[in-house]
Amino acid sequence: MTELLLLALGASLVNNFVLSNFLGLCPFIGVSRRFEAAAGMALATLFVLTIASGLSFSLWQWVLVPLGLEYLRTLVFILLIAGIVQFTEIMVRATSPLLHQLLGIFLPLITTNCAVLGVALLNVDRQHGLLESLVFGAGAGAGFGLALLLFTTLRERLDTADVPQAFRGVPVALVTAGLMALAFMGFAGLGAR
Amino acid sequence: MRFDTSPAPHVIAGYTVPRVMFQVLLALAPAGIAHVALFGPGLLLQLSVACVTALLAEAAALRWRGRDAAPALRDGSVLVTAFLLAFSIPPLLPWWLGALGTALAVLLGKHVFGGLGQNPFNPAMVGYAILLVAFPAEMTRWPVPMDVDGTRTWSELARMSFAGFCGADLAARWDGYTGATALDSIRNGLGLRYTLPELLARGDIAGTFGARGFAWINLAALAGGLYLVSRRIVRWHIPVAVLGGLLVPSFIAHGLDPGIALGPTLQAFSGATMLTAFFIATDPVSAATSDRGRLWYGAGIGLIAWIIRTWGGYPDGCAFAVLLMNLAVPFIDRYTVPRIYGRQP
Amino acid sequence: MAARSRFPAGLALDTHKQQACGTPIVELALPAQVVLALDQGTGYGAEPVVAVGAAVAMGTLVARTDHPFASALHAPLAGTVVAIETRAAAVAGGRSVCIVIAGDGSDRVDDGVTPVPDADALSPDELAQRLRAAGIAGLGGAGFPTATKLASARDRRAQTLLLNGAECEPWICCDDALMRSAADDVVLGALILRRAAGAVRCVIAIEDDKPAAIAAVTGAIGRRRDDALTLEVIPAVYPQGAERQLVTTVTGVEVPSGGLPADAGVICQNVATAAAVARWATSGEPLLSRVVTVTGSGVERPCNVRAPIGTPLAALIAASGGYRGTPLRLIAGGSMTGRALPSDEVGLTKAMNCVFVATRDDIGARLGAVELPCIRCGDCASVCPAGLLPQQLHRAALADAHDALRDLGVRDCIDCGLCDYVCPSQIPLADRFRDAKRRLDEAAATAQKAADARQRHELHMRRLQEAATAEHRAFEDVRRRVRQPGDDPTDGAD
Amino acid sequence: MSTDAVVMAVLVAAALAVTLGVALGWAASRIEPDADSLVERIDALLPQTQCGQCRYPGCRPYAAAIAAGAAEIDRCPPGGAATVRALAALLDRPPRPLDPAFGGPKPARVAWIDEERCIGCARCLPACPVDAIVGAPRQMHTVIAAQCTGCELCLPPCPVDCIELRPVPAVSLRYRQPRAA
Repeated sequence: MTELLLLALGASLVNNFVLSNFLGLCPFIGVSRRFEAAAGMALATLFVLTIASGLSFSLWQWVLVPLGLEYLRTLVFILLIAGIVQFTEIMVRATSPLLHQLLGIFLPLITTNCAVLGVALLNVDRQHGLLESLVFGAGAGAGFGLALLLFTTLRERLDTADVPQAFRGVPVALVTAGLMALAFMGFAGLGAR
Repeated sequence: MRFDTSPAPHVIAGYTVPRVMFQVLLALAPAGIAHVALFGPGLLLQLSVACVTALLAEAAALRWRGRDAAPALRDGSVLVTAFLLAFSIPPLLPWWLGALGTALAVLLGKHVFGGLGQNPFNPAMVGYAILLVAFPAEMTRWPVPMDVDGTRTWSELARMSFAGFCGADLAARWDGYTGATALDSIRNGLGLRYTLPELLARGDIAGTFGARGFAWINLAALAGGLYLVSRRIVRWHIPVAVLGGLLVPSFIAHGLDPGIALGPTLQAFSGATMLTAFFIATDPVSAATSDRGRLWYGAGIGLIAWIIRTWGGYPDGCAFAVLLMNLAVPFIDRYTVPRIYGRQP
Repeated sequence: MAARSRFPAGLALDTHKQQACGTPIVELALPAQVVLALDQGTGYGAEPVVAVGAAVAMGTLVARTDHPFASALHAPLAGTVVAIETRAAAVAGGRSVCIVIAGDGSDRVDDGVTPVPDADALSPDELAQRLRAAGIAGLGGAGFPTATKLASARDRRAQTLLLNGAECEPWICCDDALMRSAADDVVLGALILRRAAGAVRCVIAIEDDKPAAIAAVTGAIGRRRDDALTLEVIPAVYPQGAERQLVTTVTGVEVPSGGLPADAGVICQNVATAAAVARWATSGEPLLSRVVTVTGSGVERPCNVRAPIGTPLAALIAASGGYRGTPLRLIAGGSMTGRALPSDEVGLTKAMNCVFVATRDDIGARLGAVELPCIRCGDCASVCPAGLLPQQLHRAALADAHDALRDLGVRDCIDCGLCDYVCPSQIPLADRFRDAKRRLDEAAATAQKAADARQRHELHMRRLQEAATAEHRAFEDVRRRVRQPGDDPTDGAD
Repeated sequence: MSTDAVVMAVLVAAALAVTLGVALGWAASRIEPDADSLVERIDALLPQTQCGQCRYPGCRPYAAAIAAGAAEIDRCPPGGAATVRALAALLDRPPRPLDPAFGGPKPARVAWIDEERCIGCARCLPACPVDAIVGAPRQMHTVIAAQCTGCELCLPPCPVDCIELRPVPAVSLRYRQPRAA
């Protein structure tokens, strides 16, 4: 139990996928202008990450390994993730057309969010079991969501700040993301002792 | 007769930003005296470099934006940043690192976001964290404080500070005069499987009520902080919450395992605890803005500092704790809007 | 035993009241001319019923109204109407149509002004009607017609009449002077108002820094022997006299956001209004005069003056010994919420409780203020009596973010000016919020217009559709009728 | 690599693809997208002048086009920059200037009929999208200024050009300053 908790905390805070590993920066910059959109993105990514972790592990463990097809894993995982993302998109469009509009291209682009594939591959590399894979995926998703929501509220505040012309918009967002990463370095080495 | 028709109110209390800032500088004086007495005059050297750099950086940033620099230089906010950074860095730091840290603090921590009132992060802590990450060796080398070994004189400390300030190789001539801070020594000792009572018994780490050297600085900072609270320049919420967030878990942990966990007194009077609680975390620009939000914000800082001190990779987590809670401030503000008169909760 | 202040915050300010309060009320001699603004400070005007050249006596009706927010006007002196024209006035926008009456020096009284035989015999409705006809309006600063307020209190079955003698704003002390000199009038008026409002009890609230007024009112209440009439001494904290805050202090109940005090079971009236009601009940005199504080470092002898409504402010200042030093601002009201007037030719309005002539000594800090960026110190939030976060509102106002302004409650701002007063960055917050409220109002009006247009457009389209369908049906009918003979050649009988 | 392995790999990949395809197809057919709520919210931000300057027949059709991604948000001159800003905020798109191809911003104006010249032909009545013109055949017509949106659609049908647009009469919004007595 403690192991699982540490795994989740590690994936969400210490080795935060965005701020420590710099994975998934595309939606991090792209969908952080408005809180509603960011919340939707955080939930969608959490959903995709968790499901993809579980399914990719199952496929790996019970299909690819028994059949000796380990070399197909990247292809199979991407296919799987694309399918889950498509399903998510159908769901979002049905439940909230506004959110669908807000997320726009970034919703199908969860497929290419390297954090998702990264988690699937890391699960295999670190020889996680099914439960561990799910927890790791959910922890990574929660960490992504947390970073995204914090970043979005920061950016909303910066919207009304008197930022120099040269830094308006994405530049100041990137500086902010950099300083967030600097702050997250405080978690470096946590639990190493 | 004709009169001017400016809008109401027609009077103001006249308690202005520059006066607030200079009160803060004044309240830092006791901690500064303790610092100089225990660690030599390095602080004064760092202060002078930091202040000059900060004023120059502020003026340059405003000139670049085509704004009038004079009011901003007079408002004293940039001097507060310089002071806080100078108090945080080791007094032996080569001057160019102090200058670099200050310039980064003012330019990257403050003016990229638009200057006074706009910066989401505490500028001094931005500068400090960058220095700490980039120059870990220089940033953790402190003079051995005066109250550890009576055989060293203050004038030797002064000469060493000057040498360090100029960038001389301290290891060659002053080995034994420099060392890790108390929190760092404890952390290393625990890493080597010593127990806390064993480490404290050595005598060079902790004195009667706190870390050697730092205990007095913390006490002086506490006095200055209480002055600010009594003048209502700083409201009590953040300091109380920071100390609560740090001391409550350390009290519990110390009770559970006194062999490893630092007790609340040692936590309170070591590292940058009091400086953080009363001067750094209370920077209003980068803090949460409602009373309830400030309690959450302060408690978060205390708790994260405790977590980093206990399990983290850095001996004193105060700077990172402040930065981490800074980035949560807009989120906290979003959910801690107080109830408006006449509205349902 | 003083009740604890229970609204969110507030601040004890320098009151500056002793300047004007030391001397008894000065009775002003009738001025040569009065300027009666049709709008008496509520934003809504009455309609003149006299023409230029008409002779009027004291108490003659000169402007009437059916509007609930406007009040009737009566000639405060005998003479001739010499002009009805737009002039500078102490109202929003700075100008209003005014009736100018030149006095003839006589003290002729209009025949209509007769003592009310027995106010107690009138029903609450009749009382309210008579008060409206007498032009009685809130003398505390808002100028809102008393009868309208009474009606809303009866509609909502308010049980408590709260008589506001707090007078929390710096410099103003006309209510204090009135309570000291005419406490019996205040109490008599309170009882009449209590009946007119359908309330069962009456509380007179006075701040604890007015011991003489408290003593006088205590005595007057003692002479009445009425259990449902009590005095409440409240702490002197600005803005204690603001209606909502006062209700909360005295009753512990909050007035709902966007609602009226009557929604909390309370109707508020000013003590001076009660005294005016008593004056009407005893002599039949409509509202012709009021007590006004003339104060500030810019006048020679600060004092309280009873003056006819419409008296040019220059005449009031002359009665106080004239200007002194370099007056910079002429303010109708106190230092926190008063409106700076462009000229001293405007007439006294019913709503004007103070004429504050400010020199550099009084407002110097404001004049020298340099606005700096907000440092989010939160001092404003810690004094806001409405529990708002002015620092956040300020950001929203600068960004013109209407949703944020609404959510953060800019409409709950009572415009007391305290945030502005304490701001270390010297940001003119109160004015920013006034401006934001105006923009919200404009946006709401635009949105309303768009919604109406949309509805009418939908009706229009439906009607066009129906017309097209009807036309089509008619065309089909015709075609069928034209075709029918050919379709059935055997049918030729008709 | 043996042929078997290749066949197996292709089979696995194909099986996965087919499974996903069937599942997605089923999901798409079961879950109906709800487009109207978005159109409503966009429509609520449009000024409802029904002027057709966006080249859609009214505000709601334009809202539907925005929701469907068929039109940009920069086509509404009567709403001006404020409307573009509101739409950009709702849809989280970068604000952009009005497209000049659809006309420029104009001061708020309302139609006014010169009653001396009006011949009472009633042709402007159906043209008005919000029924702001009152009148009947061979009677003089009048514009209800408070209801006119200034869309200019009544100008072309008028055979004698007796309609012109005039500045909106100033409406004073009364904002009453609350007082702390």
